[in-house]
Amino acid sequence: MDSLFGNFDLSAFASALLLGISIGSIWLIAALGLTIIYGTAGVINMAHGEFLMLGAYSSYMLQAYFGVPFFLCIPASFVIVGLVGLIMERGLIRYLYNRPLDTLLATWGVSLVLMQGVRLIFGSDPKYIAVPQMFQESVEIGFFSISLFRIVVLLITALLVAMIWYLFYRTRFGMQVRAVTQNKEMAAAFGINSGRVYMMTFALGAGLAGVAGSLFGVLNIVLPTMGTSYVVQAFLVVVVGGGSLVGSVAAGAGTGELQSIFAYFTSDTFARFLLFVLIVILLRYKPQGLFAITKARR
Amino acid sequence: MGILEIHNLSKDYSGTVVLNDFSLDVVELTLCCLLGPNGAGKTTTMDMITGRQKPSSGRILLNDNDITGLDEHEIARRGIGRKFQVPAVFKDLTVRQNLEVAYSRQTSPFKNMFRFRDPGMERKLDEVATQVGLTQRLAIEAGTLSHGETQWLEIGMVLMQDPQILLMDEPAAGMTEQEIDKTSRMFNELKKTKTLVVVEHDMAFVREIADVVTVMHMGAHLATGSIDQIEANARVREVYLGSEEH
Amino acid sequence: MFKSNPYHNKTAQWVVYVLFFGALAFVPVLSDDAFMMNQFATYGVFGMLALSISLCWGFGGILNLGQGIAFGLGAYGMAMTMQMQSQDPETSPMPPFMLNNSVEQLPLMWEPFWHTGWGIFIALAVPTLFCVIFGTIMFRARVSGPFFAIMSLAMLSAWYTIILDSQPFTNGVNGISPPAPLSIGGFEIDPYSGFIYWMVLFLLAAMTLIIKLITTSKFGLIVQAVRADSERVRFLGYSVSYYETVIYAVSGFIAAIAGCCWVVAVQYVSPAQLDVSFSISMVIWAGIGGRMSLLGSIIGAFMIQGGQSYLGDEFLATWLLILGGFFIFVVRFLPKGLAGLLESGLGLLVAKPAAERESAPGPVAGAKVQG
Amino acid sequence: MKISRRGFLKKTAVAAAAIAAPHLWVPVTREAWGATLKKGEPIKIGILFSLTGSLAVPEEDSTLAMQYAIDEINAAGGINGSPIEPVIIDAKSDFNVYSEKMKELILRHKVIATFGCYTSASRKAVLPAVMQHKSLLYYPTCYEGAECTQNTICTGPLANQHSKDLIPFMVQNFGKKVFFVGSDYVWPKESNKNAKVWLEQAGGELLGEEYIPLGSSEFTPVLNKIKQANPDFIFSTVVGASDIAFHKQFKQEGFKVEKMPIASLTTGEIETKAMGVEYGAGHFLSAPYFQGLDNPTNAKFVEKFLGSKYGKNGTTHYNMEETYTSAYVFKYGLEKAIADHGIEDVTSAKLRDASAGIKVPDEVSPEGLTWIDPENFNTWLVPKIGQCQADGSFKIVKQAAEHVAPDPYSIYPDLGKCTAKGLMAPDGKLRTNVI
Repeated sequence: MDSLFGNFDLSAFASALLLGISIGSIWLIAALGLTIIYGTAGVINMAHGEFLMLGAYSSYMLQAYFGVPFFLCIPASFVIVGLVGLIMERGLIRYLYNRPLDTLLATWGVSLVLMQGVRLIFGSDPKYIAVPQMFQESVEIGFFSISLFRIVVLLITALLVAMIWYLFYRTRFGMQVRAVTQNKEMAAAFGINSGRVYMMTFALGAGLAGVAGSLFGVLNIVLPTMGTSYVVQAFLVVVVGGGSLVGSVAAGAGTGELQSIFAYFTSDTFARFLLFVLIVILLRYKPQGLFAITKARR
Repeated sequence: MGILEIHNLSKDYSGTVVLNDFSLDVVELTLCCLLGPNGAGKTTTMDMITGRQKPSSGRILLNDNDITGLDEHEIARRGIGRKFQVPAVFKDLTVRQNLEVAYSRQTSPFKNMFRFRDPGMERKLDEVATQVGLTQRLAIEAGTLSHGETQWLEIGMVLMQDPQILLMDEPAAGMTEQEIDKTSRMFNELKKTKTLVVVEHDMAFVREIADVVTVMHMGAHLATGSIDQIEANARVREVYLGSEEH
Repeated sequence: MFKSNPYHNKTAQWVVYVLFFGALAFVPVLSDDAFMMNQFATYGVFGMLALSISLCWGFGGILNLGQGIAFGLGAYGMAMTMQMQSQDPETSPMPPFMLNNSVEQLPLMWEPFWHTGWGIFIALAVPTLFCVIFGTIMFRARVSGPFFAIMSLAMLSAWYTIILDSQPFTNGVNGISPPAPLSIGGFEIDPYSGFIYWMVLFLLAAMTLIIKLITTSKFGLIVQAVRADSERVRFLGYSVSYYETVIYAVSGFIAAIAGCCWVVAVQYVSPAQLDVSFSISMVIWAGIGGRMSLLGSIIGAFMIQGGQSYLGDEFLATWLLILGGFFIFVVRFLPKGLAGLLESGLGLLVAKPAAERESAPGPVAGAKVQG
Repeated sequence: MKISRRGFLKKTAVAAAAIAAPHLWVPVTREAWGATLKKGEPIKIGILFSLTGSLAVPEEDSTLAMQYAIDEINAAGGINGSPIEPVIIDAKSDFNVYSEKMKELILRHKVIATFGCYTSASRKAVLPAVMQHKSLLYYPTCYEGAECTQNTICTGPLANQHSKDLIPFMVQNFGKKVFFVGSDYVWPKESNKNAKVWLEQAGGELLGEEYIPLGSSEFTPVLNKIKQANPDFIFSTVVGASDIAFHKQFKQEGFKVEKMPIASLTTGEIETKAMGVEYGAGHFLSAPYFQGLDNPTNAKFVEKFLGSKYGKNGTTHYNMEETYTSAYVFKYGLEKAIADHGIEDVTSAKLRDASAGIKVPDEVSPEGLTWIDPENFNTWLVPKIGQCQADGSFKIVKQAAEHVAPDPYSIYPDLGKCTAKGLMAPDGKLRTNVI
């Protein structure tokens, strides 16, 4: 902590603030799928990290075996992982909706199976996803420089948030989702098939994880265990945000920014610890998170 | 002075007023009925007395002590027992266990850890079971009781607590005629030793048991008096009894 | 044919518990293979952890994915105690790893560990105290269910991070490996002997029987009520958060004892004991064995860890697949685990009375406290 | 179960003790645990690496290299006519499993020695069992030192050997200013302490020192600090998946390898392959072995290894080579021990004593001649500096003229010297099993 204000440099600090947005966008995109699955169906999906990993592996597979260009791999990963999510929901999760703790455990079992399954298929050596030359570069704006690819991640995150918002608040499907979230029985009385709604949201959430995963494959390394490094952050974003979209956006930006600022003044490890402590304190006063979804009061 | 006094209670949820400057005095060893159409604020009032919700303003006094804003269990320990609108019993436990749990003289977890037999509790349990007429049903799971029996079980649980004041939210709801008769006899017996506040819609039942009736409307106090006075009150007729006859 | 399900017979349960531990006590008489004694002692430690999870999750309804905190802190306390036993105030006052971490003198937090009694006391008190504080914060804020599970997970990560980061005091990721076995009052506990096995088994049996006893007390009844409907219990005058904190802390205390025994047996502790996957394994043991049954959970731990040791090498790459698949199966079809299977199995032996329950459930099903 | 007379007596004794309750504890004689060799019978050794989990990436390769070496030795007639029989165990990247399985190897499989562990944490997890049973661990990778046991032989570079040439080389070629980045654990911190010594001697200047949590993949905060400090080069001890994320983000964030190269102790052929050559090219690595090392032994080794069934991953790597060499250290050591004591009397401890000063000659060791230090049982070797080329291979740009001595306590002279008998303090006090 001796560097606290010791060598304070305004431009570097400003850079840290801007980088915080980038970190936040990564945590947010990692948490998007988790958010809508938790927010809608109340399922805590412990296999989310493995969905991210599957996204990265799908992109790797398409690129390495079929020569698909990187930017087509992203939507393709959405579809592939979305299908995996769909199968998981139909085959397992739908039997467990009224047992929230059990879904948590069952999805942990799924994560073990997915991780080991991928290792058996692709081997445990790291893979890598190639991106076009220009995305290995950075842009410079005054004192601040950032990699182009991070801007791409930021833009994709913003785009996905906008699309989800539109889907949930401006379409018929979104209205059904919200109706089911607020009161399942009531929604059923209006002829909304909550099973179908859950299925679709689950597939959508898994697909979003797939997109995030294929982007992380570029920033990071593609390994069967890669999901675990993102999933804790993703959970914290959801918990802090309270499970709503706007909550996750705020929590993603907030935690990313704090991590960046703490890391600037102290070290990365200590920054992480500080963040955890802050979150526990926050939850003491807002146990339902920043923006809890209002459910029918029992 | 009443044993339970409510002074100028108000509650609003971000702009929506559900309780507006409501006051009530409950006199010891009487049975006070709370009437009012749906949304009048009866259950909200009960929630606030028992600490389930915190009022936006106003005070609640029990034996002249301020209990506003205390936690549920603290208020319960001071002698307020509550039966819920939809009976809340522990369905997986047996009737006997339900009553045992409700016997809360000793609330410390450590002292309860090595408490296996409690003669005081056994005596009380026999007494209450007789009172609510469940002596034959003690060994079965509470989830298998009929609706009326579940109501009685919850009343029995409140009695096991041995509170000064019993708050009863629609105790006769869903009961058959005979069951209602039995319940009203039970209540008339009870009010010799306890103070009761009952929320009820069934006017026949209210007529049987009530000493005092307070009518609420739109979160505010409308009228207080004996059942005859209330039935004669023009404003009450207008907002409440009138609307019943639709 | 039985009149009622013998699984629920209290006397039968006690007999089975006593027989189970009695039979295990004879294992060293049959074989005193040094490796087996040590291995079985660690299984006993895992049994303690499963017991603590069963108490907290199965019995108390609090899913705790951070049990590694109490276990790890207990283990660190014991490792520090044992490490200091091999130090000498005159010639080598500091553990070797501190010397290469630029520590000039023994840190204050290590001082009490000179004394074995104090060391063990701290090893048990600190994790318990942590559980009390964290539990109070969480339960008073009425954090429950999956939210508590996630928060316990986050807290676990926080501890993991800070132990990793405090390298001068904890040796970071490398952990502490006390070079010599624990000795108490001149008596050295050989980690490869029947003694360690008996010691762990005795503690496990004692704790299991005490917990079993507690669950049948008034306390146990109240906790069952909390698990069913915590909201309702508050209006009966019980402080739900107090009860939850006590359950959580007792469970943490058991895990801390397990942590101490672990280090005595394996002479090693590192942040790996606070790894997320290890804490979740504990939940898996209890889940597969049957979280509602103390004995079921313990047997679950024995089965999974035994399988890991003896079948894991056979299946190698597919072991995790099998474990994961089995766990999914249990959660999906046997929510009460293998003990639940036994319960339904024994239930089939019950003679059905001619007249089934005459009173059908009323329309109350599904309804809870209405506000 | 086979019941020997002695075993039966012992069981009876235990049973009697159990009944005569007051003295429950029956001590077991530890001598009985040692492995015994018989002429013509296979020699059992343990191989304890992770084949699954997060550590599988480096450790699976070490297992393969070890299996290859054993096949080679057995094909050439084994050791004194006895083949080596490996007991291969997957430690599942779980330190608890390392600890348990090491005991199983020693007590149940009665191996004479075990080859294994990649991380220091796993080594620390197994050492108590190894030390108490006077077994022997061959640890075939680099580590931080500051450890003096009587039960290990290490064939990788110590912190004092690893960066000795690298730092002066970088200072000379790129400038005085350097920034240290490492994973947040013991080895990087120790390596950096050594590097600081070399840096001071070379007249360099340390601008900053940052550590990243193990497994972390977010490097922008650190890269921001580096940008602010603007060093001439970066000295990296980041390990594992983080290392790959670091190199990728280094380039993505606009850093130029020509202006600010990374001098690493870890980023070898496997890592470069995993990150993509475009991110690895131009950076430097110090290691005793590179696949591209130009000598006939290595050419033969690379060709034969990659052609064998163990060469499926397509690379040879310094870890694999150190593992391979350790098998020969074992072979020569055991041959000497058998010659000294006779095969029936060889124990793990005698094997270690006999390994003092064992040389692995040029014709066998792909990295060139190395030998085991007779005092601290680490390895004398020649660290080389390689630069990653555009095709992912490494070009040797500097090679030390002579072997560098291993010294686990080089930066802690106050603590003493590690000798064969234990840690000898400056005042002459001897301490054993210092871990």
